[in-house]
Order: sequence, then structure tokens, then C-alpha cells
Amino acid sequence: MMDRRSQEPAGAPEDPAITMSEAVNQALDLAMAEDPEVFVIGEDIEDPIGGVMKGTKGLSTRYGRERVRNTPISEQAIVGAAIGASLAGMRPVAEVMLMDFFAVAMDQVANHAAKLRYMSGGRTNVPITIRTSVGGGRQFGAQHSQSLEAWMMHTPGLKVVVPSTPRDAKGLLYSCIFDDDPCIFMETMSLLFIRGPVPAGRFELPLGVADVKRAGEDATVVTWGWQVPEALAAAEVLSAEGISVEVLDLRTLVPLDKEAILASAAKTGRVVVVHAATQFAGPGAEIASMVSHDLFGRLSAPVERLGAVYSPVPYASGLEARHYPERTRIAECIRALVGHS
Amino acid sequence: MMDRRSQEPAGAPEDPAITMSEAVNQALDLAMAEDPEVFVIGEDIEDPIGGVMKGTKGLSTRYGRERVRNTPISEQAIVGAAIGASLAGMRPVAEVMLMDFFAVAMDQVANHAAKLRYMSGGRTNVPITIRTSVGGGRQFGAQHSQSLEAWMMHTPGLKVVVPSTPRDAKGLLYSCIFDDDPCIFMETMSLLFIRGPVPAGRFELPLGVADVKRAGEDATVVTWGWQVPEALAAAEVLSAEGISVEVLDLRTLVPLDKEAILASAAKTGRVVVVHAATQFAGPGAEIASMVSHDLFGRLSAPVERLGAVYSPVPYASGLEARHYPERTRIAECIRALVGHS
Amino acid sequence: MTSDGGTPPSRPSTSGLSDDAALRIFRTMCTIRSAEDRIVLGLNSGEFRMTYYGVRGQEVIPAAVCEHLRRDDYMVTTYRGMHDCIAKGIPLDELVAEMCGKVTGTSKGKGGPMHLSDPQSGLMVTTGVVGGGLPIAVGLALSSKLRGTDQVTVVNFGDGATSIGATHEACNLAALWEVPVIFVCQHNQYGEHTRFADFTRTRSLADRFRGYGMEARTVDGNSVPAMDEAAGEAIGRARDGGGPTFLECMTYRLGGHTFGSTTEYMDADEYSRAEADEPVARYRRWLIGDRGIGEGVLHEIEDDVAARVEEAVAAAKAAAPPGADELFTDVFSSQGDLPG
Amino acid sequence: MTSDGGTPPSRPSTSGLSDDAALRIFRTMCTIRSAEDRIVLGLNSGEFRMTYYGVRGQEVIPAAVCEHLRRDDYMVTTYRGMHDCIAKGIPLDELVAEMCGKVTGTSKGKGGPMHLSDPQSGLMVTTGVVGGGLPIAVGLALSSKLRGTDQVTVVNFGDGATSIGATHEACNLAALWEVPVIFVCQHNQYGEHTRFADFTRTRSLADRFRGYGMEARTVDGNSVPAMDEAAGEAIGRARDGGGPTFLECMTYRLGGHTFGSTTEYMDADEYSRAEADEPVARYRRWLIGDRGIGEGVLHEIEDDVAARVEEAVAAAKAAAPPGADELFTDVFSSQGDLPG
Ligand SMILES: Cc1ncc(C[n+]2csc(CCOP(=O)(O)OP(=O)(O)O)c2C)c(N)n1
Ligand SMILES: Cc1ncc(C[n+]2csc(CCOP(=O)(O)OP(=O)(O)O)c2C)c(N)n1
Ligand SMILES: [Mg+2]
Ligand SMILES: [Mg+2]
Repeated sequence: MMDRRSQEPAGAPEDPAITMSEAVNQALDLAMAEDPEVFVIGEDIEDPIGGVMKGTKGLSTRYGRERVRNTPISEQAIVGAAIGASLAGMRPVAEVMLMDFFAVAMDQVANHAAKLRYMSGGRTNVPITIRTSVGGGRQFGAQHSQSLEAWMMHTPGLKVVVPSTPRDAKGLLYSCIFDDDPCIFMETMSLLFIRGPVPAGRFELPLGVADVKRAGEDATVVTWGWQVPEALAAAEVLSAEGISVEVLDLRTLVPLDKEAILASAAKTGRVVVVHAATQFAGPGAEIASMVSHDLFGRLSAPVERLGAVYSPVPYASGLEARHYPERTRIAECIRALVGHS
Repeated sequence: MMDRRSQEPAGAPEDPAITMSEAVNQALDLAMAEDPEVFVIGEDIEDPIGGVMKGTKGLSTRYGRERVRNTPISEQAIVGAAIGASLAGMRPVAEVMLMDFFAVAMDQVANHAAKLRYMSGGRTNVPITIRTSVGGGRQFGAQHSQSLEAWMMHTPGLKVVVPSTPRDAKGLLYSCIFDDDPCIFMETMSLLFIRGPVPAGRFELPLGVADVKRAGEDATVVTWGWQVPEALAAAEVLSAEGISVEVLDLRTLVPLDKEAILASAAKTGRVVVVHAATQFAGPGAEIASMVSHDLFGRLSAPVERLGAVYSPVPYASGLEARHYPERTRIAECIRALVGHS
Repeated sequence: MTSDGGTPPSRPSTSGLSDDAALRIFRTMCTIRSAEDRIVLGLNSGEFRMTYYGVRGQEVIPAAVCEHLRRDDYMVTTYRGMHDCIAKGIPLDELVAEMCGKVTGTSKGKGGPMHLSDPQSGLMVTTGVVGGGLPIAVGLALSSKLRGTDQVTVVNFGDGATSIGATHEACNLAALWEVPVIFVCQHNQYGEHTRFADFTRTRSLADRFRGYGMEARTVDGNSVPAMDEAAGEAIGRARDGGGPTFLECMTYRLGGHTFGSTTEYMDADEYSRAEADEPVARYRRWLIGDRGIGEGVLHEIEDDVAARVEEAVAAAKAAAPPGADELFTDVFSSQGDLPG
Repeated sequence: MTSDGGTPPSRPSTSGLSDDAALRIFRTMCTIRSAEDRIVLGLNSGEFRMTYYGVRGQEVIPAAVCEHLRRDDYMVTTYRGMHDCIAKGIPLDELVAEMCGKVTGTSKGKGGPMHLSDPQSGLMVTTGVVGGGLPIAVGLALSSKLRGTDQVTVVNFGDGATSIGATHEACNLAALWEVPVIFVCQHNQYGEHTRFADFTRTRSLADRFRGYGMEARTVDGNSVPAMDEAAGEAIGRARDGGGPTFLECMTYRLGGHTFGSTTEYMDADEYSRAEADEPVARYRRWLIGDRGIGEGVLHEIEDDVAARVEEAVAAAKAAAPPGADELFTDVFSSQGDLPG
């Protein structure tokens, strides 16, 4: 992974500030302009709507309704059609409106997209990208708020990408589209309309490389997506208390940057894994058990996990706020970790 | 959970020896005889076939084709129909032929069965049982061999049960049917036709109580289903080498018997979690991170995990044998654990 | 309403409806309209904050259907289902409170507007997953068949939901098992921002679904007499053991997909024609003109339901949100089973 | 074969088939039959061990279909698909080796008999999930449309697969997008152990699927001239940009669901009638009687394909299984991406 790491262009503060949704749109636009084999399918993605989260805004106008295709409400057909076209060598980008709806398409995702390369002994491959919005924190209720990256991680053959900034979204989505394996690209709704600097023009970030979003010495927060700004906010508060927190944004869960996780954990000796997905049997369990195992006897405190409560996502705003991790609970957890030993 | 533990009847070696498939059949038969609200639906479950794994053999003849209903090949409709009837107060038992096919029904399982109690604030509940066969080790290939308990565990609201003996299968299935929550009951194919003593007549085992299948002092294997006999075989080999291994059969993954896991882990100080599911982001990650956390500084060695390799399940028998954990690799792992510290 | 959104040429001027029934239907429709108007008012003013899927234009369907249902009959609906919930009889107080996330709501505020349910009223599930309710409805109907009761189940869904797998599986199974379920397709011409003709080449959904071996028909879902007749027939058949029916109820979504969302992709002429012929006013005219009901009677109903809606809103606003302890209840029947 | 399993009264005695084409079809059918016979022999003797889904009785369908396909046309099939794989042109050696789990197989032994594929021959996917192949086939066909090629895609599946959601979603999408795909339903009367009439009330699948707005017809799948004509028409239309077709090909499964499984639930009379009229012998009689082909020519073909099958078996038996290093290849394009 070392060579990849060196590929990453440095961020430039003078880059134009755009939203993650616009960054997604730029990556799609670039890829479509560059390669006629790239096309987009999904529900309500054509103009004038251009996707309910606006990710495809303008693209059907620019590239036509052949390459930007509205579909019926049938996620199995959407994912399956993307798979089929990819088997023929194209690079389809499918949109599944919300991650919760992966549940209706899991057979295509897990039994087909993920397995076809292996089942054919490498004769076929599935270079698709499935973009999806991830909810939470917006009172959308139990069926429109789930973060299901753990299902994806546990399915061998799928790459899993979760950007937390507009810049990362653009660079990673571009890489997903041109990656030869199926990529699940999760766009966190509560981050989609926040601005950040994004390089103009062609811009690529390698998959499998975590990013230190804030360097620190006393404890490491391993996180991704929605919880990155929460962790950064917690780190800011704690720095005033004299606690120095490193925030490691994984960005991709598969491939997983074990090296970066272990390096930070070894440095600080204290780790908390934070995510919006349900904590129980969640994505953090893999990371926590890996760190506990590989750094056995070398940690100053047990690895903590902070994920969503074991329950469907509640509607009432007060309950929902307590359902997911957020900055104050992250800060509390780190204070306790640092108090340890 | 203590009261539950005390409910469990002791096993009696003089009980008749029957297969797990027959034990399942007895539990269904008992439940149907006792309660007219219990009925069974699924593909090919009627006589003369009586289910491809024979779990429902004789039942349509005994109870009629109203209560033992063959369905079309439509797993969403099967699970959904079970949910609907359960909302009306019945106790349906649905059969999904193989666990891999949950992928076509995940929306009904995860977005509906698991969430309806919570989403209605407790006004409705979903007392269904979904029986399914779990493959592996039989050259069924990548789409007929998966153990997907991690998806189920990560979905709040589902109970997850995986018996390893005919006796446990009978007692636990009976409890699932009369439980007021949705239960996923996984029948391991490679164990279905092995005989073991099973109490005749009404027999019930509480959910959420792990079982020490072999007591030991030096290391603990935490496991379930298929890997229980593998772990026992490894323990047997190791006992000749002077290593005393405890084999803890979880039996149910939700509810999870944390107490039993932690007690055994605290006693031996060395733990390996073994399962047929993919290791990465698998069910063992939850248990390993929980044990590492709760017994931080009190373990003699890092918690090990032994699960399936990160790949779809290969067909060729030699590869498949290396894909899953088995007795020799379990024994090796424990030897290394005991060598540790 | 025909499939191109226009008013059908002929409208039955006589009807099997009694005056009482006709007025009950009017009351239901007015309650729905009044509730929607009040919610939209509150959303516009910032008094409320929620994702609201409007039902304006679709009031006739559940009002007519529920006239043929008993309290112990079952109903399943979707996110766009407030009209169905009201018609089936969920108490207004509990309904509004749930939409506001209050502990006095049907789900103690834990479900929200997309997950209204109340088994006491027979409203068993509101789902937010397109098509997800149909298999469940087949199971509800199966329970009646197995128990030998004459309860029927009605499941509501949109035209867009006909594209998804669950719908097809449920229809095939219902036809095969001849269970007492009525598939009420509220064909409002759009699935989110996509027009019917842009998501299927099927012209008549009734024709397509007849292919499963069940009764199916297209009906003007904005005409009370037509809906009343079709629903009565289908529900009667189901109750008598005659099996399922697919009803393609032609209507029109008078609004965006959700509150606040654009309608720019909708045909403006068609939209204004539909608005000019909107079903509450249309029915009101019919009651007065064709049925000779005095306007005073209607006024009284309108005032009464508006007052009740206002009471429900006031009660919801006064109610408390669910307490933090509710985070851990209702996941399982026993809290001791939580694994976390 | 009609839907009740009997032979239809009239059978076209003339045909648009050239002698060459007729003999190629015969060769394909004989290869399929010979391969099945050899595998069954080996399974009976213990020489082979695999789950084998027999294709006896269904040979005509792919033999006739593939006569109209080019190598660069795409095909998708199921676990019960050896006949399709052979007809589409997967080399016999690689096919048999894969079924035996050898490194010389199409998938280096990692896929097995349920996951045969060979993009060189255009056989793109064999799936073990009922209905799973149809959406993928729509995507393959879409690629041809987007690229402006005249390739077509054929997807094979059983009568039982018509009950599942993916099938419905794929058909609706294919019709809407007018992609060049042919849905070949191999209607062999059973889904595992359940008869057609026991899993749907639909009588004509062609009628039902026509409801999506595409061409659909029922054809005697055991008659070469009938299948040839129907496949030719559908494939020609797709190639010319005329969109998808649903072909309900009536046939009969001459065996249990898998090798070794019971047939006790099958109607014994119907079964023996079908066996008496089994399609390889039926076609052989037709070639001799109606087409005046000499028996010697047929013998030669039969002997030749039997020898080739024997060679493939011998090669597969002699080949090595995949090495342990194969455990970690082909999961991703680069092994460095493995997270484990
Ligand atoms: C499986 C699934 N896919 C997508 C969505 C997003 N979505 C919500 S409503 C809707 C449109 C549904 O249209 P229709 O069935 O006609 O119902 P209507 O909203 O018109 O009442 C879509 C696509 C969803 N909820 N579920
Ligand atoms: C989604 C799914 N459910 C169940 C099965 C188990 N299964 C394998 S083959 C089969 C019968 C399929 O019948 P049909 O489609 O008629 O094909 P045939 O076997 O007759 O060729 C079933 C139920 C499966 N493979 N996939
Ligand atoms: Mg609609
Ligand atoms: Mg069949």
C-alpha cells in the first residue's frame, strides 16, 4: 500500500469550495467525459431532478438520456443491469437511492456482483460502482436511516468507500469508477451539502489509504463518514483540556488500511472506533478486535467502540440524537480512556 | 439470564438417538399439535418430499395442506406472508431453503420483521421463526454455502439461533416458535443427519444460554453450529498433549450469553472464536472485541479468531477444505495460544 | 380520471350509496383534507418539521374503501398513507402526535409519519419501502383464511410500486392461495419524479395483474360512486371466499413527492386540470347537485372536522416527547434479551 | 408439448432449416445427451461426485437457439444449464474439468457445475440463485444497445423462476428500455418438487409476460422446427432493434430435480409419455423420416461426440485440482486489496 500512499496529492486551501454532492457530480462528469463506457442508471437521476441528492444534476442534459438512464423502482434490476453491462466491459455507475434499499437488492450485490470474478476464476469481472445515500440524524425513521457498511464488509469481493469531505468524495468516486472491482460508495446525507475545498479538474485518490484528519498523541479515534466531523469537534474540545487526539478517517473500509490504524494505535496506545452503524456486530468490531489482537499488551487501555444503539433508528429527534454517537459522547469516551491506566 | 439457565433440563444419555433433521421435525410437530396458530410455509415442504432437508416430513399428511403450505419460489413473499400472519397473532414458521437466499428476502427480514415491533412502539410484534439450512463443506459452491449470521446479528430486532446437536435443535426450535420475537433458526447441513440423544415429548431450551460442551482450563473455544464438533475434536487431540480446552457452544448469538463467555475467558485466559462465517467483519469480531475489552489486562494471550477465508466459497474440495476452519487448524491455533505468555 | 389524467366522460349520476354512507365518506375526505391543510400550514410556518408525503387528490380512495371495511379488517399502507390511516380509523390525536414524535403517538413517537400503525383500528403496517407491504398483506389475509374468519385485508401502494419484485411475488402468491386481500394501487401517475409511462411499457396495470389469475379492474379513483362500487364488489368477493382483486385506482398527485419538493417535471396543463377537478370539491358538488344534500349539512361536517383536527394538533403540541428510557424498549419483547 | 405435458397434435413437417443447420443442431443435442449420460454413469459408479442438475429432455431449446446466435452474442443460464453451456460453445474439456473441480476448468475449479462461464464463448454467467440471471442479462443487452452493436443476449431460466421478484423487475426494465434480450423460459413443468399448477394460477406465462409490453409466445420446446422458428424470429427482432421477447418453451424434465433425487411426486403416466417421446430420439426420427437424412450420417455424429466427451472426461480426470495459492486469487483484481 505504500506506493499508493505516495500518490495522494496534497490538499490546497485555495481550491474552490463546493459541496460533497457537487464533488460527486464532478467525478461523474469527468469520468463520463473521459470514457464512453461510463454510464449512470438509477431512480430519478435524469434532469430536471438530477437525483434526489442532486449527484447527477445536469448529466442527462450533457450526456443524453441514453447514458443517464432513469429506471423503474426496482433495485434488483438496477444493480443487475449494472452488473451485466460491466461483464461486457462497461463501467456502470448505479444509484440506489438510500442504503436501506440495498436490502431489496442484496442478492445482486452479494451473490452476484461480489462473487462473479471469483466464481469465474477471474475470467469475468464486475467494474461497477453503486452510489448510495446514507441517512441518520434527519428524522427519516427506521427504514431510511441505516448505515449498512458492515454487511458490505462481510461480503468478500466488495470494496467499501465512505468519504467524509467533498475532496475525498471526488477523488475516491473517480477511483471507484475506474476500479476493476465492484465498489459501494456511501454518500452521507448530513455531509452532502457542506462545502469544502476540492481540486478542479481530474482528481483521483487511491482506495485503501486512510487519512489523518487531525494528528494527536494521547488517543486515536478511528472513524469514517458522518462521524469524522463529530470526532474532529470532540478533538477540538479536548485539546482545550490538554488532551491531544488523533482522528484517523479510514475513507475506505475495504481495502482496509491496517497499517495506518496500527501505526496510530501504537503511537497513542488508546483507541476508540466510532461509527453511525449499529455497534453490535458492527464494522467497529473488526477494527477493535484487530487492534486488540495485533497490539496485545501494548495498549494503555481497552479499545472502545462507539456505534449506534442496538435498536431500529427512532423517529423522535431527542431519541435519535441519543441513538447515534456524537461529539459529546465521543469526548466523554476519550476522557475516560485517557483517565485509564 | 440466571433464571433461564436454571430452567435447562439435564441431558439423558438414554434418550433416543435421532438426527437433527428429525429433531427439528419433532419440534414442529409438537408445536403444531399444541397450538392451532402454528403453521408452516416454504418451498417443497409438503409430502412426499417434506422439505429438501426433510424437516417437515409427514407434517402435511398429519396437519393438512392448509397448515403446511408449499409456496412458489418467492422468498420475499414467504417471509412477508409469515410476518403478516404473525401480526395477526399467529405463529408462522417459514422455511428459506438455504441461508444464501436470505439475500433475496433481506428487506422483509431486516426492514420489516426486525423493526415492526419497535416502529409501532410495541403495539405490534412479529412472532415468526425462519428456518434455514446453512451449507459449507459439501461442494455446493459460492452461492449455496454461506453462513450469514453476522448480517442477522447486526440487524437489531432479530434473534439468531444455531444449534449444534439434535437435542439443542429440538429444544431451541420449540422455544423460537413460541418466542414473541422474530427468530432466525439456522440448521447446519453437515450436522443435519448425525444422530444424538434427544428427549422424547415436549422439550424446551431457553434462548440466550450458552452450553459448555466440554469443560477445560487452559483455553476456551467460543463457537457454534458446524464448528462445535470440530472444536471438540481439536480438544480431544489436545487433551492427549496435556492441553485442557473448554468448548463453549453459544447456541444463540442473539440473545448473547456474555456472562458465560466472560466467565470461561476469565477462567482460561485464552480465547479463540471459531466460526464458518467469513472471518473479516464476521460474528467473531463482536465476541473478540467484547472479550478483549471487558477482560483488558486479564488475558494471557490475544483473542484469536478463526473464520472462513476472505473469499467466496470455492468449489474444488481441496480449496473448500482450506476455506473453512476445521479441527487441525483449531488445534494449531490453541497450541500457539497456550505457548503464548 | 383516465390514464392521461383527464376526467372521464361519463360519471354515474345515481349510486347505491345511502345518504348516511355518502356523508360518512364526505366526513372522512374532509378530515383527510383538513389534516393535510393543517400540517402543511404548520410546515410552512415552521411550527412542524417532518418529511410529509402529501395525499391531496387521493382522498376518495380510502374514504370509499373503508366504507366497506370493518374495524377488524386489516389494512397496510405506505409513507403516503395519512389518508388511509385516517379512513381506517386511527384516532386523530394519536396520529398527529406520532407525526410530531410525541409519546402520545401511536408508536410513542418512535415510528414517525412513515410508520403509523394501530392494530386496534386494523391499520397494521405503514412501510417506507416501496412494495414492502404487499407480501405482509398476503400474510394478514392468510391468517383470516386459516382461522376461518371473514376478515379481509386491503393493501395500498402506488403505481411506481408495481415495478418492484415484492409486488409481483405477493400477487402471485395471493392469487394462488386465494386469500382475501385487495390490492389497491393508488395510481397517481408518478413515482417520485418519474411519470408512469417512463417506468413501464405496460398501459393497463389491471390487464397486467389479471395475468396472475385474479380479478383486476381499473376504476376512477377520484369518483366516489365508482370507487364505492368497485371497492364494495372486491371486498364483498374477498369476504365471501372469492379471493383477491387488483384495483387500479386512477387518481392524481396534487403536489410534489413530499412537502416542499418541486413539481417542475409535472405537466402543468394536466396538473391544473386535475386541480380544477380536485376530488373533495368534486364530491361536494355531486352531493349537492346530484344527491340534493343541503350545503349546511356539509358545512357542519367541515367545521366539525376542522375543530377536531385543531384539537389533535393542540394535544400533540402539548404532549411530551418520548423519554430516554424508550431507547431500549420495544426492540424485543423482553429488555433482558438485548445483546448490546 | 402442451402445458399439460402431452405432445401437441400437429408438428410442422417442413422447415426453414438447411440440412447443415439441422445436423449442427443434432450434433449439439447429441453432445449434450452424451455428456449427461457420461456424467450420470460416473456419478452412479462413484467416479464423479458433484451436485448435478440433469438436462435430459431439454436439449432442443439451446440447440435451436444457439443456431441463431453468434459467438459474440451473450448468454446467461442457471445451475440446470450444461445444455446451454455446450450449445453456446464452452469447450467440452474446460466444461467437464470445471464440473470436476480441476484447474483446467473454466473457473480453475473454483466455480463448479453451478457457475460455469466462459466469456470467450459468450456464456457470461451461470447462477445458482433462481431468477438472479435475468437482471444481469438485461444489463448485457443494454451494453449492446449503448455501444450500438447488434449483439443479442439470451437468458435461460425455469418455469419456477417466473415467481420470483428479480424476473419481474428484469422483464419490466427490458421492455421499457427495448434492449435486445430474449427471455427463454424452459418450462419443464416443475420447480424442484412442485408442479407448475401448484405455484401459480397463471395458465399461460406468455400471456402474463406480454403484459409488460413485450412480445411473448408459447412454443413447443421439444420440437426443433418450432423452436428454430421461434428463436430465429425473436433473435432476429432483437438484433434489428425490435426489443425483447419472452419465449415460453414447453418441455419436460426427464429426471428428478438433481441426480439421485426422487421423482415420486411426478405423474407417472405423464412421465412415461414424455420419456417415450423424448426429444433426441424424436428429432432423430424426424431427420430420417421427414428430412430423409441417412442413418449413417447420424451414427457418425453420435460416435464422434461420444468420443469427444470421453476425451474431455479423461482430460479432466488427469488434470490437477487448483493449488492452495488459488484461495487468495480472483477475489479482487489485485491481491493487495484483500482486507483479511
Ligand atoms: C425499495 C425502495 N426504493 C426506492 C424508494 C424511494 N421512494 C420512496 S417513494 C418512491 C416513489 C413511489 O412511487 P409510487 O409507488 O407511485 O407511490 P407514490 O409515492 O406515488 O404514492 C420512491 C422511489 C423506496 N422507498 N423504496
Ligand atoms: C432464490 C432461490 N430460491 C430457492 C432456490 C432453490 N432452488 C434451486 S432450483 C429450484 C427450482 C427452480 O425451478 P425452475 O425455475 O422451474 O427451474 P428448473 O430447476 O426446473 O430448471 C429451487 C427452488 C434457489 N436456488 N434460489
Ligand atoms: Mg405514484
Ligand atoms: Mg422448472
